[in-house]
Amino acid sequence: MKIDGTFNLKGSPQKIWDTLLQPGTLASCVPGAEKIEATDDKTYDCLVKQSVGPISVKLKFTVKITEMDPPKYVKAVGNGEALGKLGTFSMVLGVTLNEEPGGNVKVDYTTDVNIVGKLATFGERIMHAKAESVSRTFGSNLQKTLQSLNA
Amino acid sequence: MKTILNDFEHFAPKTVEEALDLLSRYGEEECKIVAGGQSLLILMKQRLVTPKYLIDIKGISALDYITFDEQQGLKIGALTTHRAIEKSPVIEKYYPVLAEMEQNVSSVETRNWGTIGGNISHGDPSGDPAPVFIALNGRLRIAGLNGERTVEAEDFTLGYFETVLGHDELLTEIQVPALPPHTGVKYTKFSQLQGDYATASVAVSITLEAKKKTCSDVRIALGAVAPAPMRAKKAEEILRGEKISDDLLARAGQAASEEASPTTDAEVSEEYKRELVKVLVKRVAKEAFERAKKA
Amino acid sequence: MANYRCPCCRKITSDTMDLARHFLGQTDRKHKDWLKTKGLSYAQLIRWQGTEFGNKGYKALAELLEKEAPRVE
Amino acid sequence: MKKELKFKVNGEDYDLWVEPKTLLVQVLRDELGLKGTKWACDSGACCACTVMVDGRAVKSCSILALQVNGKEVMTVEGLANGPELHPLQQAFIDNWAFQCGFCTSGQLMAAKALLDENPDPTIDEIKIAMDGHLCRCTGYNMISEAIQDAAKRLQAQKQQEGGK
Amino acid sequence: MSEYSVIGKPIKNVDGVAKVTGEAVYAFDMTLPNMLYGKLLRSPHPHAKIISIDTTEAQKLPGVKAIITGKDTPGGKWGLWRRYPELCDQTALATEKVRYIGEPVAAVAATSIDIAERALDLIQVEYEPLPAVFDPLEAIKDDAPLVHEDFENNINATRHIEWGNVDEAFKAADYIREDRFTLSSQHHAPMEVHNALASYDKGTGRLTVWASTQSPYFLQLGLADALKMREGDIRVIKPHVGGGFGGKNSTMPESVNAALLSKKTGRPVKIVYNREEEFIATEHRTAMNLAIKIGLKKDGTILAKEVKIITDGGAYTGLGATTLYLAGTFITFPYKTPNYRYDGFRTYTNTMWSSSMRGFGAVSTVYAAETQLDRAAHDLGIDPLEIRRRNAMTPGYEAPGQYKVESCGILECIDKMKERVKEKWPKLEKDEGIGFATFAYMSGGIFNWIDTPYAFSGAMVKVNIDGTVDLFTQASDIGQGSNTVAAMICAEVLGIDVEDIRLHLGDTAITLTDLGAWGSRETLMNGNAIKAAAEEVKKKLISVARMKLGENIVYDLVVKNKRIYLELRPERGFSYYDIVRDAIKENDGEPLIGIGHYTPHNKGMISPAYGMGIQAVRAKVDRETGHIELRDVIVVHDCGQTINPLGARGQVEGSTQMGLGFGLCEEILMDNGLIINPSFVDYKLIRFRDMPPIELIDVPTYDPEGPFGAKEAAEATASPGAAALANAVYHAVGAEFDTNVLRPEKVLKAIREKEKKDRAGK
Repeated sequence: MKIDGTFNLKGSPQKIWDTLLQPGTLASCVPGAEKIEATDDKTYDCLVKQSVGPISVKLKFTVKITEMDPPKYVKAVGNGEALGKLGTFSMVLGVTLNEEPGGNVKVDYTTDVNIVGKLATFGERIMHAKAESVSRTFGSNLQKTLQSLNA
Repeated sequence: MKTILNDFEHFAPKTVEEALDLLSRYGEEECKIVAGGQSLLILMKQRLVTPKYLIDIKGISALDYITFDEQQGLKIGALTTHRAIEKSPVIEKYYPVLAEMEQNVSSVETRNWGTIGGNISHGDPSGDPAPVFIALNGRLRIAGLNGERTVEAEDFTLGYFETVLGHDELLTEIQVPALPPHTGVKYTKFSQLQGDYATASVAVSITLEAKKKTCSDVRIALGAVAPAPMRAKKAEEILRGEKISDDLLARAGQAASEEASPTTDAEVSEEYKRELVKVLVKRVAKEAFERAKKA
Repeated sequence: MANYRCPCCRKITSDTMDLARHFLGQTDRKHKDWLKTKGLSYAQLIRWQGTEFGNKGYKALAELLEKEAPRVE
Repeated sequence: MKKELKFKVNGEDYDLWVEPKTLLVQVLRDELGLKGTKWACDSGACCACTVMVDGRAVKSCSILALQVNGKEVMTVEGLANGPELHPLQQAFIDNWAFQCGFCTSGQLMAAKALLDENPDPTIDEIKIAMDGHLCRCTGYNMISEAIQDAAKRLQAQKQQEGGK
Repeated sequence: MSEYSVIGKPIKNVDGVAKVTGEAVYAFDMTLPNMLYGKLLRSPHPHAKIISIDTTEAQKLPGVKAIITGKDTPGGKWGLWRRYPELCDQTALATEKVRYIGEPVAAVAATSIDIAERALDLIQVEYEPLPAVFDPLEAIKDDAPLVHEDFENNINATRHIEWGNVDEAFKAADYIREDRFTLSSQHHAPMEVHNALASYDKGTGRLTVWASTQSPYFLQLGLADALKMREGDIRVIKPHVGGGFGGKNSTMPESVNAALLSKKTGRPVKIVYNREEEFIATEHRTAMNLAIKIGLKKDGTILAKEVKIITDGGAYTGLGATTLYLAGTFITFPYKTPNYRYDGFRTYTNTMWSSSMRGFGAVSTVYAAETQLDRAAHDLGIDPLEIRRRNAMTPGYEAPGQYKVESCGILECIDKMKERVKEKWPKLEKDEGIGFATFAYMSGGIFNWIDTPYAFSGAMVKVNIDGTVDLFTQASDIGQGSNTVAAMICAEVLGIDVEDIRLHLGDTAITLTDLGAWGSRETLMNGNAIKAAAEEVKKKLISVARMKLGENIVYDLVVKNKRIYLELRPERGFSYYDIVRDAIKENDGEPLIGIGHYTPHNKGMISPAYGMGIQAVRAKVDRETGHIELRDVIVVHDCGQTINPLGARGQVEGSTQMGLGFGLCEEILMDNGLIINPSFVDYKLIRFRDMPPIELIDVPTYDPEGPFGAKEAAEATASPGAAALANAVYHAVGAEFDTNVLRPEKVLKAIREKEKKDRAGK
């Protein structure tokens, strides 16, 4: 399942870059994140809870940064499981920061999520849409965090 | 998908109070409400929902009613079945659009057991009733242990399967005001096969002023093209106060298509859903307009 | 009349097209490796034969065999 | 924990104890041995499990057995009057309205509910009433024709009875 | 032909009462005392090494009676292409690695389904994911991951056909066009899921299996190969079957594992798939990439055809290799094709394998050939019916070394269609179109890939002292109505009623071998066997009657209407019942038994006879949304002598529904090898409201090889639906498609493209 998107942030690429890679930022910006810890400078352990109406799923996974070109591009690979035998998943995430005129930074992300197990077959429609709304929320959370840092 | 459901404890309260009391006793994660169960039982078989306690409100007969008077408008108890709405003479007479809509909700079997309140509370963005109630300016009555509240139908669903209902609350009634004179309402859902889930759906209510020339009020509701059913307010603005023409309707369709926020899924692209909204709003509004002229 | 022998096995035919048909029908290592040494890929030949018109795969192979296959009387 | 379930099936009273998670179809098939009611989709989308509850067609796979407490259930086994087939059953046979037969019980029960409510349905009304039912064999048209045929037979039967 | 008393009459289904009262027993309904419930643990990975399987926790669950993994199986491999052992690639449980999502790795038997399902959750399997391949064109590349190590480039089977001089013929053609298609899969979606109940008798070492199968004999062979047992020690019984459509030919893991678990526990074990398993882990129609080139004369005469097919075979062989063979054949039907070349390759990929499905090989190829023909006709300015007429096969048509078509009513079918369409649909609405597609299919296959020494069909008739008949046949009625046809053929020969015949069916222990219900073989092949068996009895009856009459041998005797009499002097004769009694008594009480069998001989490579015809679809297209409304269908077909018009109509209606589904809405959606719409909610099937009415017109012919002249009916009619639909859309709005499922978005896109092209053209 491929999910792509774009959001715009105010700020300098470097600043966004630095903020983005702090586990604290991620923990506060990823919707439903219960725990995001850096085990080394390239690896994060995460526990994220997501719910779609009556369904709630706890995802436990590790994210490893595999490629980095600061402050422009980062690629990470995630692996984990949905607790409760609902399935395992892997994902490849790529984020590109592009400076735009007017102090804007365009953030392009592409994810390729591969879900294995029960969760995957449950209404692809919903999963897809949910993933988009999560990334949108992430974007706006990140914006808020950046603003607060500026302030 | 499993064949057998997980174990749970089953409660069958006979009153709303009893149900609310039970809800307050158990946490959100472990306790779910079932009415007709036409959606929930499938999620339970998939083990996506595994409640320890199931509060079965299907037997609360006090919530099964349809009443109408000119002042109060229409009131439908949350546990009224889809089929009862489809077949109700009152609804046939005053809100035929509801009966039309119901005829395309899933199968007769589902409509015979599934309840209107269950459907709306499920918050499925492609559900049929919600857009129609939004177009009809409906309100939803919600009971909680600390009393009642009412919300606009358009504010009820927040996102995918998420509603304003708190864990200890229950949707009890749907209220629809009497239609103003010269009002026409139409609902159409688009799906490749009839009776299927909507790829996109549109409900439009148009009220004409006394001379039946100008649109004095309009409500356009879209289903399945956003995380929740939504109003296309910009499209409404294009029509409100204007003389309806094909060109205007097309413009309204265009506006609605821009307002919608559909997502691409395995079957259909975002672009196609927008295209559908454009076409459907134009067509449905036209039919609502024709109906308003005759009303 | 000269006949052609398959460079990888004992198959003998009078026509390189037939020999090419035979050759492409074999899925063992030996035949494939021979192709590789001649700069042709089995997969490419199959792709040609399976998606392009005009016996493209067989013809390419027949051409090669015309040059490379041992003759027998 | 098992709970008591008292209900009527095909005119007979039953008093059982069932686990709350038990679906109506499981009680009918596994507890009562009424295997005419089939089960085919696990997602409430094929209507093969259709039975009548208090005169209405419903999907027995999407109903908790406890929800029919005090109600009256009718399954395909209750359709014939002893050895005498119900006109719907006869019409299904005469019109070749089934092939593999696996969806037939559900089709019959939905058709029965339809004709009880609307004794003279048009083809369009039949199609709407039967739309939830999947049939992979017949292509549906012969089922619609059988239901119309049955409607005629039932009306004739009624007239005859009225005439007596 | 009107002298028949049963054949050609609308006879009611002999299983009718059982099926409308709910009394018909399907394997799905069966239980045995002391029975255990089995469940399979399936791989979540499309391709992965199995590192370890830990069943300790699951074993501890109360109620779990046995758990087996690959190493507990006898390791027998099996498949339907038994003639080529390397194509027998199926296993009971994966051992070294898994090759598709849903491949079973362990099986559990427990005292309830609930416990069995919970036990599955407790089994820990460690996998090491391997690179996987899903696209057939990727699969044949040199660096593609290998699904089976022994099959390099993942090539599972190949097929090449060539006749005439293709290259020369193309040079001579006035008009040549090439088209490429990607044709999708389709699920059988039978209402009864795969299930089997196995009971192993420790004392005798014999196994009995009741299963939802299309061929008890294939299952018996599959089980014997899988379990390394003697065929004769395995008894397969086929109760009523809730649909198959080609998806229940292969021996599948449920029956093998039920047998293994029964062997291990000493108790009967039943495994029933749920619908999700049915979607992800049972066979489906073969998807393919297809390229087709056609060369025509100006007047529309076909000079040459060249066809390339690469099929997506999935992880194992099944009957998919046959699909490859049939595709290469039926893409030429029902047209005279003087020069023809075909290259077909079946690839292995990491998906659930594809196999036979109603009209296999023909459905996809008809789509390509018939939509192409319409485009060619349009370019050449020839009417679509006329171009078909010009190329139609005629009786006796032969494709060198491949097939010979004896009876052939395609010309009459086309002419009838022309007449009827003119009369029925004189005027079309705006954006409404009519599309035609012809179709043809075999009446049973000739190639003996199963490698059986038995006759293809066998039947036994036993006449009782009271004249009633016990008919023993393994012909598999899976819904298509072959039981009724069997009884009718027997009744016709013996001059009695269908009601006088009791059927003993689908039990390998008591019925003679028949290869089962696939490729429309039961009416012709099993029908011939039954006819021969009944005729053997009839011969005995006639000889007894002749002796009693004392007539000269030149007088012919007739057995009809429960009498045996002189053909020319009908009043001279006896009651059938009296002769039966006499025959048994006079032969020292020896029972009156007839045995018949049938195997095709000298009938080419493909089939002894071919059913065929033409279909028309009228559809309306919504230009703004791309939605297609199916409005009306006409089918004109030649199935030889119709045995039972009621049943034949049912079959035509049903197969048309399936064919239209292939063209309109049925689509298996996949993401990295995972089927993401494995339910009837998300896999779209045509239902009541979208099903158009169908008018069926019969063009009777007489096929010398068929019983009473009968041949294939209504498997062929699964093929034209999608093509006729696409042609209707083509004629309504000019949109062209290179894929088969015409979902609205696709249609809208094609309409826009066409509009763009038109604008550019102006």
